[in-house]
Amino acid sequence: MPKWGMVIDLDKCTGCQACVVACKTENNIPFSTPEQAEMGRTISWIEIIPIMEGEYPRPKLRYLPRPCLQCDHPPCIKVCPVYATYRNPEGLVGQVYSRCIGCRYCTAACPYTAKYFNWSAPTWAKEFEPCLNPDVSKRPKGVVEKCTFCHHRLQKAKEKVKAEGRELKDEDYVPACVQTCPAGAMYFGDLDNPNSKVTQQTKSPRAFRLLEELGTEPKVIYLTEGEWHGAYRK
Amino acid sequence: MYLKKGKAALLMAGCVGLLALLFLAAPALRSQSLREIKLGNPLEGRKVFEKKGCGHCHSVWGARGTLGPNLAKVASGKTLMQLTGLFWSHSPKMLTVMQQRGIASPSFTPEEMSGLMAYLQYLNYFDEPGSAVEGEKTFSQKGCNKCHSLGKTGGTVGPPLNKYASVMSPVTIAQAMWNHGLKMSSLMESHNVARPNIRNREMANLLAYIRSAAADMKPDRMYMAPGEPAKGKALFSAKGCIRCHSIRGSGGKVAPDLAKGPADQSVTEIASAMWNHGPQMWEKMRSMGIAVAQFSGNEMADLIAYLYSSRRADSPGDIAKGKTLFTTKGCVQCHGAAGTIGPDLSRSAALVSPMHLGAAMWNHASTMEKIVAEQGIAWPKFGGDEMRDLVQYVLSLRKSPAQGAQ
Amino acid sequence: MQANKFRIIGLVLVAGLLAFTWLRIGLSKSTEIRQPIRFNHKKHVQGGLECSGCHQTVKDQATAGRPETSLCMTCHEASVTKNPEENLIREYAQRHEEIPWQRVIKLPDHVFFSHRRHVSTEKLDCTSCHEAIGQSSEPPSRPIKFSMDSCLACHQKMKASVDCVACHK
Amino acid sequence: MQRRNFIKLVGGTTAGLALTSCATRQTLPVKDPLSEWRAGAEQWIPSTCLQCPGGCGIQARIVDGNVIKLEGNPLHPINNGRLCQVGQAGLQVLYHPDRLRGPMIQTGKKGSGQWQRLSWTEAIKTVGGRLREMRSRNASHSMMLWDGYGSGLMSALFQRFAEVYGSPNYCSYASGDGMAPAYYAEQGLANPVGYDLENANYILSFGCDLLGQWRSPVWAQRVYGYLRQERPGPKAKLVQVEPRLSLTASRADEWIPVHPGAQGALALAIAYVLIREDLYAADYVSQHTFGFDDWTDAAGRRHMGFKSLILKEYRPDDVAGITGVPVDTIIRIAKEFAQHRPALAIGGPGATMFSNGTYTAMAIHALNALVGGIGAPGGYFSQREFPFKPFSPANRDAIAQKGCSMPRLGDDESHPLISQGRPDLSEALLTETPYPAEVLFLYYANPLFSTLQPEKLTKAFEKIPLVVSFSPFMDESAQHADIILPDHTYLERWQDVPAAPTSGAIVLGMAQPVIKPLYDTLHTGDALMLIGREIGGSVKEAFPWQDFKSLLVESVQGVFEAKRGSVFTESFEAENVRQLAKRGWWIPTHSSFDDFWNDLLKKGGWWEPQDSFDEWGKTFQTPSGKFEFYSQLLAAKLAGLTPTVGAGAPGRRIDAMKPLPAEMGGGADSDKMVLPHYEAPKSSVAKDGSTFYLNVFRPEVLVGGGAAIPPWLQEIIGPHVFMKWDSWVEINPATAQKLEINDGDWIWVESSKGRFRVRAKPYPGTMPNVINVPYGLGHTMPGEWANQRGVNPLLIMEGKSDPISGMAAPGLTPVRIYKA
Repeated sequence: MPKWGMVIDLDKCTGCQACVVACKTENNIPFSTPEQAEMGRTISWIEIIPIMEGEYPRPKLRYLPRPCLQCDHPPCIKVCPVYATYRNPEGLVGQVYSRCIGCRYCTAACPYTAKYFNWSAPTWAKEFEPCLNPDVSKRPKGVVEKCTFCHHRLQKAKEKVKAEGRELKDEDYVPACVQTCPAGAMYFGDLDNPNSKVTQQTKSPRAFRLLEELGTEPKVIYLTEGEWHGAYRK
Repeated sequence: MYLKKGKAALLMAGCVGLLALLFLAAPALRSQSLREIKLGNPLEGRKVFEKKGCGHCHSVWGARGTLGPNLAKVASGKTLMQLTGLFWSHSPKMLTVMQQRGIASPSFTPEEMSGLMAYLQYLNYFDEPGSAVEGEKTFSQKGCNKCHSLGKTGGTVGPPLNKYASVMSPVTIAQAMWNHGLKMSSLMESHNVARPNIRNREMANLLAYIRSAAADMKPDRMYMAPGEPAKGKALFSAKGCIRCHSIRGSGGKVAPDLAKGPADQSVTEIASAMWNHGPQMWEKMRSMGIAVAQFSGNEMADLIAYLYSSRRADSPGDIAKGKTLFTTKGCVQCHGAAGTIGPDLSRSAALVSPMHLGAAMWNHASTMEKIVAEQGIAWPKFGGDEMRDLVQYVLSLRKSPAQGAQ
Repeated sequence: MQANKFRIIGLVLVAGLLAFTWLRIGLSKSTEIRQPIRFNHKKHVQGGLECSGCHQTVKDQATAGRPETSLCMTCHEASVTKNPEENLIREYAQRHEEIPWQRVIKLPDHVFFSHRRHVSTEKLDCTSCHEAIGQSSEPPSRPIKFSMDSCLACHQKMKASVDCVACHK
Repeated sequence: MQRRNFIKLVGGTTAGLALTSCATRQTLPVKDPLSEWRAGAEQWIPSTCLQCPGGCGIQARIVDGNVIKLEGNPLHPINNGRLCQVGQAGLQVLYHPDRLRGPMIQTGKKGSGQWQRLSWTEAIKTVGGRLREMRSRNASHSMMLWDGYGSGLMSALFQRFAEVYGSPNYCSYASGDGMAPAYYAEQGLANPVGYDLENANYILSFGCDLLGQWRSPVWAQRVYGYLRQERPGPKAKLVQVEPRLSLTASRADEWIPVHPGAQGALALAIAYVLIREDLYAADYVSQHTFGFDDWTDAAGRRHMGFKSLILKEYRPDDVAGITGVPVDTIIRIAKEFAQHRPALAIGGPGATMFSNGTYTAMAIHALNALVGGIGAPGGYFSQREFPFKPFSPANRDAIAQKGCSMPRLGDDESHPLISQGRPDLSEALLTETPYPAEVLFLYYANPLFSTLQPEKLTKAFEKIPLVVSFSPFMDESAQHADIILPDHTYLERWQDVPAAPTSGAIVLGMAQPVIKPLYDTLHTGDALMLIGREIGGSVKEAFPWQDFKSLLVESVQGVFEAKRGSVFTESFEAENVRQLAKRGWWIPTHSSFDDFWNDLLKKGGWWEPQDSFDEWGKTFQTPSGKFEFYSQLLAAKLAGLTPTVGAGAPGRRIDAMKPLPAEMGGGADSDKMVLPHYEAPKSSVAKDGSTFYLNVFRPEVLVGGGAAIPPWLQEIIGPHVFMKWDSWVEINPATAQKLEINDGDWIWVESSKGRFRVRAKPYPGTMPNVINVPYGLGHTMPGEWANQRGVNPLLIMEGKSDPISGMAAPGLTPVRIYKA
């Protein structure tokens, strides 16, 4: 069974946010209004987190793209009272909207703030409705949602390779953010396959995981830029 | 073809395929000798190279794969049989690497193999790009600038060369020089300019310099299409070359056999050689009352393509040597009269051309490799012309088609 | 240990209410469906048509697909039967309109179902899920519902995935 | 403990229950089933992105006739399957609720918003009738075409229209980086050049927002990723010189803050170090440059060379004060630049949007000549042209010929390089110099938003009897038009998309409709042809094509017949094409044009990779055939001569130039005037208490900046300061502390021209004497998302222009700030 993981090379990332928009179009993520944004209710499954260090004239601004890290020991699933969020056999942390009761324990439990609560019903202008992705549901008000590693793409990829009578390869299944990344800073693949690009990358001396000390064992691995070893703050 | 597929299935498929091929090729077998090689189409071969994933490992001119050797270098100056031998000799190594990388080993039809080999052979047809700096030196050393203007300076006797700025291939220049050669020679004489000989990379360098120094750039770029040997062969007769020159013995005996030139000459070098021998040729032609042929469009490229490929054609193999090889390389152990493991090679349908043979051998290499390993036989390698001789020997064993078909 | 028990009680409570809500909506909102043409599945099947003859994407896409007017016209260009309904097809074709087939099976938005997977790779027969539609001479007047139970029962029987996200999008 | 957990659990659960019941209702709406119907028929259609000049290839995922997603085209040589944030948001342009549904006519006065729909036939009749009438009284020259797209066949079509109709007033306002005057003055080139970033070891960027707002952000970012972690050998260094820590600066290896408008001085100080310490490429300079050393002209006059000027005036000690860059930094950067060749110096609006823009650009570009980078690997490529089949020659009648011979609107004779600049025409249109405009066409141009003088231009619009906009959206300029003939969006139309110059390759993307037009819109090319036909006579004859698509097909035939390049292919195949081309060969790939055309649409376009560098004749189209430190072209223009080589854009009339004003360096006979040098940028009048310069930048997410800003982009507009949906002002944190301004405080930014209120964001990437405000927000057009969101900083900036190129220079506006 493959174990899906992502590697993000911070040395290549330019902070352009193409991944953010790609994710929104792929996953029917409603855009917020200015008022909601002001209240911090913008939903962004993958978010660019800026990290400002130093003072003028030598400031260093870094960007950290943060999807759901799909932890192997996800703190969010431990607190869910209704089993709406769980870790599936391929290591993906699933979120079942029809089960979710919106208690937001998981949003609080996630140390990476990767989970988002729908404070209001998603609204699109009527004109925008045709471009919603039929492979992804529209989440109702009152449920928690998060990055799925574009899990629906995996379903379709599995189906495709089965129809073609072959094994699933890394390039068959790529989340929208990885596919679009202009700088090629994101890699995706099977962490259990020793030959996959991601596995190779995790062996890099630059590799690190966010808040490793919490023991969450995230499956999103970052590569530092230069000698930087990321302290995470928001 | 996947390596892990059953040996039995492979053999079955192979036998059926061989029988079918033999049946189809039967009438051809009688008349065809190995000398007459049907030339593959290098353009199709290029597609084969891409389609079969050769580029995953191999580089051509330093581009793409880094695992295997640069094929342009490997193929330099080799005949088709030599290339086939190389391909065969390296197949176990290739197969191992492919297996490690999880790459499926491709199989080839004879046409594909023939195209592929033609493509590899063709790689050295194209020169390396010239150097403008070297070209500039040549331009003044050879006295080109005494007659021709380039950029804003130079002589006025010959036509200005700025108009050649859009030309990308040195053969175009060579063609123009050939066409005007006679006139140029007499002008040179009257202006006391020594007729320069152009050697090695000089033509390519000259063009690079012309492109670099010329000011007029419209149209932007004009390329030449690689010549087609078949067309070149027709031109060889049509333009009257054949009246003096021969190719592998067939043709006029007045001038040298053009197939015997150095095998590593590129197209521009062949063109330069034509220029260099100009006066000698014209003299002869005048005495024989032959007009100097003019080339237009892609004709010179076609002609040279023909010369190029004929130089790389194989001469007939030595049956005696082949027989020795059959024993020393261990073929006899499996394929010989006493051998029961491998098929009787004399019945092989692949003995139509080196390419049929090459394709068949490659396609069966993975199966054979296992057997060879089990038998503890070293993988037979064929260097130089060994492959050619071996094939000639095997060919001599060939039974009549009627027997083969049974 | 005890925490787990409470969790289960909570879960039961939720499940109960959920079921109630579902039922309520299901009962109150089921509406009648009228197809633009009274399509006779039985006739077509008897005539030798395969399901995929009209539902053309059933083998290679998620949705089975509905026949376009032009597809219907390949047979119904001229009259095949005496049924006056048949004329409707030609009327649509004349107006260059697509026949507004109404959907009778509507999966909830949070369900991902792929015909390709079930029909092409798993080789399920259409009747495994669509039982008798091929035998009906009238289009169904009410939406056809599928319950998760029936999906699960089959998935368990066939040892197919019962992972939530395999079907819930 | 457990008890508390229980309560929490129950509490959570009950709250959840209430939500669940309404949530369920939400997910199972009972609607007209047809609207929800998805036949599931899924397909991918390749096309080309037109959100910015980059020209990336896209493929659109279509499900049941709707466009669901855009992805990059993996075969496209520019973006290789990648796509940026703006490209991804293209769906929100196509499906934008504010799109215009069809042609409209303003019934009240301009800007009154009293619009009435009309049919295309009526609209074409109205516009065409008016144009015909103008021709009848020899007033054809007073038609103006304002082309904000400025490339490819659409621009060629506009030019043809102007030519056969009889107007000299075709203006291309395609976005540029402000370097064009330098490429012209020093290299004699009318077209932009490409950068060989992939092979550079050192990239010194003067305000060129490579990763954000450069010609092709996706290509630049791909190369950035390549230079960082993929290229074998040492990492390249990227140094960003500009007042603000932009996205590019933050991702660069080093940011050098420099006073606004002083980049030119810094470049010259770097040149000083190169020359003084003998670090420049002496061979290259002696072979391929002109005017480096002092020289004597044919008339025996001595001229100052670049070297003397630099050594005399640009000692780093002196320049440090002007630029605010410490002396040791200047020396270090100069040495690094010289010692890590191939090194590239690139410029952008951050350096050139000042009144000294031309000289700054020339100074920056001179560095490339000093390190021998022009026409060499790791340096600059000259751009080739697309082998389109030219239009059949048009028959121009007497009216057309007379009209075209008229002077151009707003050709202010005091700007010698005006054809390389993009002058602000507000003044000329308002003062009707040299004659009034009667008809104005706007194509992807929204000058009422982008001008520095909106009041003037609005008034000028009112004076023009007929303003026609082709905008698909009701932008500021369309609001002040009389007739709007809305174009399709790029996902609905045919278009050739020549990608902006990047790596020296020429790349022709094909845009084709991926969906039927949603509304009653019309391809502007088609509209223009219909108008031409409506005018009749020789104008009608000049448009023999049935529609734009047939024109496109005909023109592309030239590409097929040129026997060059290749339809997009896999990278191996492309490398093969390149390697063969290097050696002078090209392999035919398509048996017929139809075969070629179909493949072109299937693969997304055609390209010809760069294969050679040292084509000096093409690289330097100057009178000397070399790189000219001493620009003879500029000198000729200054001296009132018409240059003989490399004239500007077609149709440009170059008149004798008056000597420049003394403030720009004296009379026309001064050598310094034509050498790269530093002039202090002109500043606006300072209001009392002004202590800051207002620096305007474009947020990365508004690349290209179409008229409609997708909400997806609005909510990610300023990630580094956590800003969404609104403008902000960046202040140096120490300064903010001094002024007691906190994060998020509302403050006023005030210049002599006006003020606006905006949220304060202390940002360490700000110089103490500069404040930064984003440009691109603050629209006043109807619609839910853009209207009145944020501010338009241009409104308080005073219009200055570069006296050499005539380019609008918003650069140096003194402002004061105070709490609201």
